[in-house]
Amino acid sequence: MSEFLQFLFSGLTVGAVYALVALGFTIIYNASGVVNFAQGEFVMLGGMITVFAHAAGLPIPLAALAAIAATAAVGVALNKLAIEPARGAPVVSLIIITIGASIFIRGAAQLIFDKQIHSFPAFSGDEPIHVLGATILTQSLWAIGGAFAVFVGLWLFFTRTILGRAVLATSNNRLAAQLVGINTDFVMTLSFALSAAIGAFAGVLITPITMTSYDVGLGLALKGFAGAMLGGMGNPKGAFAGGLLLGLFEAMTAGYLSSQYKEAAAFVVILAVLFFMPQGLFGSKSTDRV
Amino acid sequence: MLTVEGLRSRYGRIEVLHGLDLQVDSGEIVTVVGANGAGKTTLLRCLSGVQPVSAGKITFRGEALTTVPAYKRLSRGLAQSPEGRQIFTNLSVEENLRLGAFLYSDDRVQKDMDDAFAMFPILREKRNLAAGGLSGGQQQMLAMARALMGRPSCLLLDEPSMGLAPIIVQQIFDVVSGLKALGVTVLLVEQNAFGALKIADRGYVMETGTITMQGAAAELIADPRIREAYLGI
Amino acid sequence: DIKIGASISATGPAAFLGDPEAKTLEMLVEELNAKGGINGEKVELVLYDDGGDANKARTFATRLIEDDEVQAIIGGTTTGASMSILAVAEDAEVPFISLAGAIDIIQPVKPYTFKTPHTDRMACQKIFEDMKKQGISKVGLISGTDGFGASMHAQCKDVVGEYGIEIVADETYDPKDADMTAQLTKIKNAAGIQAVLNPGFGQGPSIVTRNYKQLAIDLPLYQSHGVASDGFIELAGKDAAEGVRLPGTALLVADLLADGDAQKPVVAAYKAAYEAKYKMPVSTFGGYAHDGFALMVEAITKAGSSEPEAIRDALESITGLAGTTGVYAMTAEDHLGLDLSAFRMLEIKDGGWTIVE
Amino acid sequence: MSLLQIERLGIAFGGLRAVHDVSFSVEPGEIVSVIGPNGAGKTTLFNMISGVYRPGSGKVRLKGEDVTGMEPYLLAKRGMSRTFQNLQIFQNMTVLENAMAGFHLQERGPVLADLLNLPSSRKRTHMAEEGARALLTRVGLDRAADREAGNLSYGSLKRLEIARALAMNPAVLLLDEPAAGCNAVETEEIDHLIAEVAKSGVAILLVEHDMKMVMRISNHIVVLDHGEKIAEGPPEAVSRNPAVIAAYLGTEAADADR
Amino acid sequence: MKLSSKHLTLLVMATLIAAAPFFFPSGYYFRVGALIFVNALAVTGIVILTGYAGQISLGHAGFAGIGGYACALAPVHLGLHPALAVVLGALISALLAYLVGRPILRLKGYYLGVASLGFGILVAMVLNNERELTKGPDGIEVADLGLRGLLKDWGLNLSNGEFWYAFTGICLVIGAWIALNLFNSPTGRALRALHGSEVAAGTVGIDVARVKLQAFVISAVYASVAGSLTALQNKFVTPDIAGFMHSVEMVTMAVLGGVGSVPGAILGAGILTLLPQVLTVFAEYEQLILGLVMMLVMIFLREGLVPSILRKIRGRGE
Ligand SMILES: Nc1ncnc2c1ncn2[C@@H]1O[C@H](COP(=O)(O)OP(=O)(O)OP(=O)(O)O)[C@@H](O)[C@H]1O
Ligand SMILES: Nc1ncnc2c1ncn2[C@@H]1O[C@H](COP(=O)(O)OP(=O)(O)OP(=O)(O)O)[C@@H](O)[C@H]1O
Ligand SMILES: [Mg+2]
Ligand SMILES: [Mg+2]
Repeated sequence: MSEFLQFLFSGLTVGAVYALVALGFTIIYNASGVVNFAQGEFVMLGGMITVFAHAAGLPIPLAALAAIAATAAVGVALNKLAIEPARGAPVVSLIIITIGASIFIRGAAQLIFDKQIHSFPAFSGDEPIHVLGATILTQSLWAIGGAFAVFVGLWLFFTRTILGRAVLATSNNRLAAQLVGINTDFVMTLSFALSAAIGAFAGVLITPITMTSYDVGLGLALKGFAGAMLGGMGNPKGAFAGGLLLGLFEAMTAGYLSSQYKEAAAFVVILAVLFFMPQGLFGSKSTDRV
Repeated sequence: MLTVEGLRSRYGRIEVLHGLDLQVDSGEIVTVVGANGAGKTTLLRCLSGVQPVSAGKITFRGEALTTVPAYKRLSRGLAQSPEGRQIFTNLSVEENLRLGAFLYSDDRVQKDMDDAFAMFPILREKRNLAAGGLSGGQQQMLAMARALMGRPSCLLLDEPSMGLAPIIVQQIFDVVSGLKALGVTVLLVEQNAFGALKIADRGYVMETGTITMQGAAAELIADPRIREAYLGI
Repeated sequence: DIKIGASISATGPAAFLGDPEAKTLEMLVEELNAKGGINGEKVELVLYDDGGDANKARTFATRLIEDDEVQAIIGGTTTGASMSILAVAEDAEVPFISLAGAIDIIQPVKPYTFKTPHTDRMACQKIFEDMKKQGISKVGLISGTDGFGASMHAQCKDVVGEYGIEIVADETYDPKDADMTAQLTKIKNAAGIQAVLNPGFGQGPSIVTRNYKQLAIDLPLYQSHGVASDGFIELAGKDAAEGVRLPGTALLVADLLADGDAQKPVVAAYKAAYEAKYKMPVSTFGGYAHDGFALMVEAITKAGSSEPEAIRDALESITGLAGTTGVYAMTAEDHLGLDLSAFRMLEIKDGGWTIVE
Repeated sequence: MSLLQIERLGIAFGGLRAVHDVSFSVEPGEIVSVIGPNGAGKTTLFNMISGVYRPGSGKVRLKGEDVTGMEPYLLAKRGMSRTFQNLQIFQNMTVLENAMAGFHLQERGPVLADLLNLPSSRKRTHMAEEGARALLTRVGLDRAADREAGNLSYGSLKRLEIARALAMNPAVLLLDEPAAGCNAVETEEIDHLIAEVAKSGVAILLVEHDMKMVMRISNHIVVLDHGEKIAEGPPEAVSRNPAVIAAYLGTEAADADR
Repeated sequence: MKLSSKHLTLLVMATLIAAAPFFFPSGYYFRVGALIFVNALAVTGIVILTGYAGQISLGHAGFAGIGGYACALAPVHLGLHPALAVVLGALISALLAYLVGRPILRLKGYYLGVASLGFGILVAMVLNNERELTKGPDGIEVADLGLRGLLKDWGLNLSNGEFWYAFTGICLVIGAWIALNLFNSPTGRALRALHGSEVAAGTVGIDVARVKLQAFVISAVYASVAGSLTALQNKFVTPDIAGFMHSVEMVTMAVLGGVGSVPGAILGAGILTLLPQVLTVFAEYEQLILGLVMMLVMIFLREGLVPSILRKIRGRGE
């Protein structure tokens, strides 16, 4: 029992990390249909900037805020300098731009910061919480809570606000969105800023758990992407659930089967889910008719 | 109200509008007829700003419109029901309508929506369905209703009767006539030239990117050239 | 001029290793030229970053030999990259000193290939020796699936029998994993387990160490030389790292070395220079590059020529050269020239290193 | 035995019975029109017949064989062809290639021959190209042959779809609003084309809101409303049917003025 | 016109490949050339799958891995000649592509992307973890192809670099010829048609599932052969060959050059292979510049190099 509980906690910890990254994909995807492969770099920036701002003397909360703001600015710059000038380009071209951006940001981070691994102290200390013989770190609770908060925020944004619907409208039919008076450029800018901020926020929350360095982005993006797809791309519910589930699969496989093939097992589960639900768990089927 | 002078537009290297002149006065219904590929849709796209203009001038209510970005034109009073309907297929019918009134958040939005539902009761029935699941004609109704939600002072309609049942076609033309009474100006592109000319004040005939004929609607209906080429009589 | 080529993983998954290596080489060349070079000839370093990719490393090796026409090559941060480079170097008969761990690089002996780091196997031996001394006979392994971890894992499994030790749990983690409590819980519950060994480098071992404490596992924890740097203590946290043992090089404990220790002046000088120049602590891996360069310089000096064959012969005859890793004694049969004594068993105490003997 | 026989076909989306219990049949050379208000279920009916949707109930028989729920490409092999209300053009290909794709069943061959450009493969391509050019001429698109299909105007695309459907040399042809977006004169051209095709023995099922066209060329009309068949018969009878007038035509017989 | 444009492309390609060595200052350039050709070969497969058929794969490196390791393992364990190992690798890749493709090709867009990604990761993982067989992450040695020796016996003495340059160059021309054949063939049209609209493709009689699968298998064979050539050329192979980054690299090369274009594949492969070589002089700035170049190309030549440039040239011509 305590063993199972420990696997569960492990899975939730890892899952929260994936979920946070996955949630970051949602807004840009919903606004443009593009999976932003630079999303992982936002997470990296969130962590790294906090580390360096902290080292420069800012207290952690302030450093984190600065990191989130700076990363949001990077997101806006990415949109203004790279995505917007390529407006009208095929989606694959936009994806390559985001891959290029991710390489660029990584290259810049390695120059501006360094190539070392960094971390900063957990928000509420390193004393684990004991539950029925299993333990979980308080920072994991922060990450899970953070992921949940972001999920709720996004869900409200997309279902309850007109701006959220304008974001959806922009990706669904950009031309029509302009015709109804939506400033699609602004929507894109906003989306990049929000996605980047969510990414940086994730970075702040998970760095005490996973540590960070200039090159953590890609690995995180990959897992976040897989989690988002498992849940159904573009749906905050899917990103949250998909990320957590992916973490749980991995931990359970590592615990009960083989730690060597835990990622393989996770992907097999994703394949199986997609086999029966080609749009992921919560993805909606496209309703276009012929 | 709406003046177009020497309008030219191109897709890539191919120019499809070769210097159009056209004018719509306030409160008028003006129709444009022409064969497939004449450039009617392109003209409307230029007017709503989603198609680049390579030369010429568009003036709307005395202000230059040519360089105003598309999304700002609705707030100036210009709404379009575009060709191919261009609804938000992934959003519900109601959300489509709500987005039609994206610029507004007052009480009138609800009232306008009720009006739209009254005009096309089927849309009320389907209000929670993703718009992509509507039948072709229902989508056409939605496109029209959504344009009306934007409270236009000038409405650009690209083949609004396409794919609609005869009984609804009649209704659409009635609605357009009714708009006139509300002071809304209408520029109507229609393949159902007969129906369009019947409710229009004036009409233009377009052939391969230029205006070849224009005049009062009644005259055009009577013109044998038009009757032969567009009305099939 | 003498041209020395280098292909190093300054970026990519092994950047943690390669970055200090590249920095070290650049620093040493600068120092050497300031002192007048080798036999009056300046040394030019042609340095490429292969990102840890074997395919790229081969291309750079070709480039170094065919295009840059270097006289010798240092590099190959990862074993894969080293294996690629050595194929080219052997073909062209250019001396090559590898900075990677695996024993396959120099066994069987290839005429032009040498290496500086201890082998993984030696690290395993050192650790098991220590375990045996502590009376430990049942251990759990938790290894990273990267090249370093996997290779050491294999070597450890290979030699463990010689020490009468049994592996009772064998788990792995991906180098990018965020939490290893699942694996550690399994290990913890393995019957009769007495100690845990964690081959790996990068952040993985730090997370393992933290999780180890989180789960309050009350058994000795051994890490590998892959984490032998001050950064490890900082990342894992002083509390969690307390009591961790690992085989390390003299470099890490420069201050603690006995005064008569042959390595002491070398490591002290390197440490001082590096930390002054780059404002960051030295790492074991930078030390490998230091030693590779020192060997090369010594060989060229001794050979009195930059003919590849002469350098090779000189390399084979080096004895008693004190490096950061150990005191090298190359022979025609041994292209590494280190033995177990080069490793020192270290333990973390009060957030610092101590030597256990 | 009719060429195409629809037996008590039905489907529901969620709670909505989009099509319910509809039966009729089409003979070779006959033009049967399906009319009805928007949302009556006409396109859905087409989608079921052509295999795009799997029917919830009922049967489709083609040449006497039960083909219910068969995949579209299998139906195509058995001689069924269609156009779409929401255009389905191969945007990334030229107009000519779109038409050539219609010859797929005749031009396809072993992949290996295609990869190695064997003479047999070249011959098949050549055959398709000849055929496609002839068809484009027939629908008046010959001059647009080498243009990118995505660049055509709406009306032209409609015709391109008809050409592509005809390329298959079908036994049964389903046309979903072929004249939408065409003016009266263009509609008449399409009229003639359809009549001609029917004359060559093809069974044609037509959905169209242009009553003038429907009345002119149909042999038989089926009227749907709310997914159910409310009337059926020859054009004159149907156009006088009060239920049809109420649900669909409207009292104001707009067409009469024309 | 169509026919001649194909032959023109091939002719230009062959001429460039044959003439370039006259300008090579050192043997290293043969190596770079050979790398470009091998990459271009793999990317040509992506052109067929993604450019023609519109299906995304983020796991094609998995097939390269199979091709590469077939050359490492088959000669040792099955006693096959390395040349036959290439064929065996291609057959295994084709078979796996067939088995994997059937279920996953039902998926669309990113969902297909993630499924294929999963496949690639599985392959990489097996190569990494099955140490007994593959020797794990550090890689494994590969037997010599032996063709160079054979040529020597026949009196044609080529250096290692020259041999691989010529050999991979010839392979590339053949691969390009096949892909160009396909483009304008009935199967190619079927592929491009389903890219445009799967429903419409179905109604004209195209067996969408089957044709997609054909494209997947063909492109897998391309990747597999490219992987084999890489391994044979390096005489060494590591699991990186099957890694995610390699898959992404292939797709990036294809898109950069113009995803539907065979010459684009070669140009894209050329640029992304050369660029890191050129950028090494900027050391620390390498990544920065690489990322920047990728973005700039896509911003200014949004359909990829070849299609965008062709459009510009034609535009001026008229
Ligand atoms: N996206 C495009 N790219 C290139 N050419 C285009 C594009 N859209 C339309 N055209 C061309 O521009 C011309 C005018 O097209 P437009 O759609 O404006 O015609 P239309 O009068 O609306 O015709 P229809 O009655 O068929 O809708 C046509 O020759 C058409 O082929
Ligand atoms: N996928 C779907 N999901 C939900 N409802 C659907 C779906 N497809 C069709 N419907 C509903 O089924 C009914 C019939 O639609 P269909 O498209 O067949 O009508 P139609 O007769 O072709 O109309 P039109 O003349 O406007 O084209 C409509 O009310 C439509 O909303
Ligand atoms: Mg039009
Ligand atoms: Mg319909």
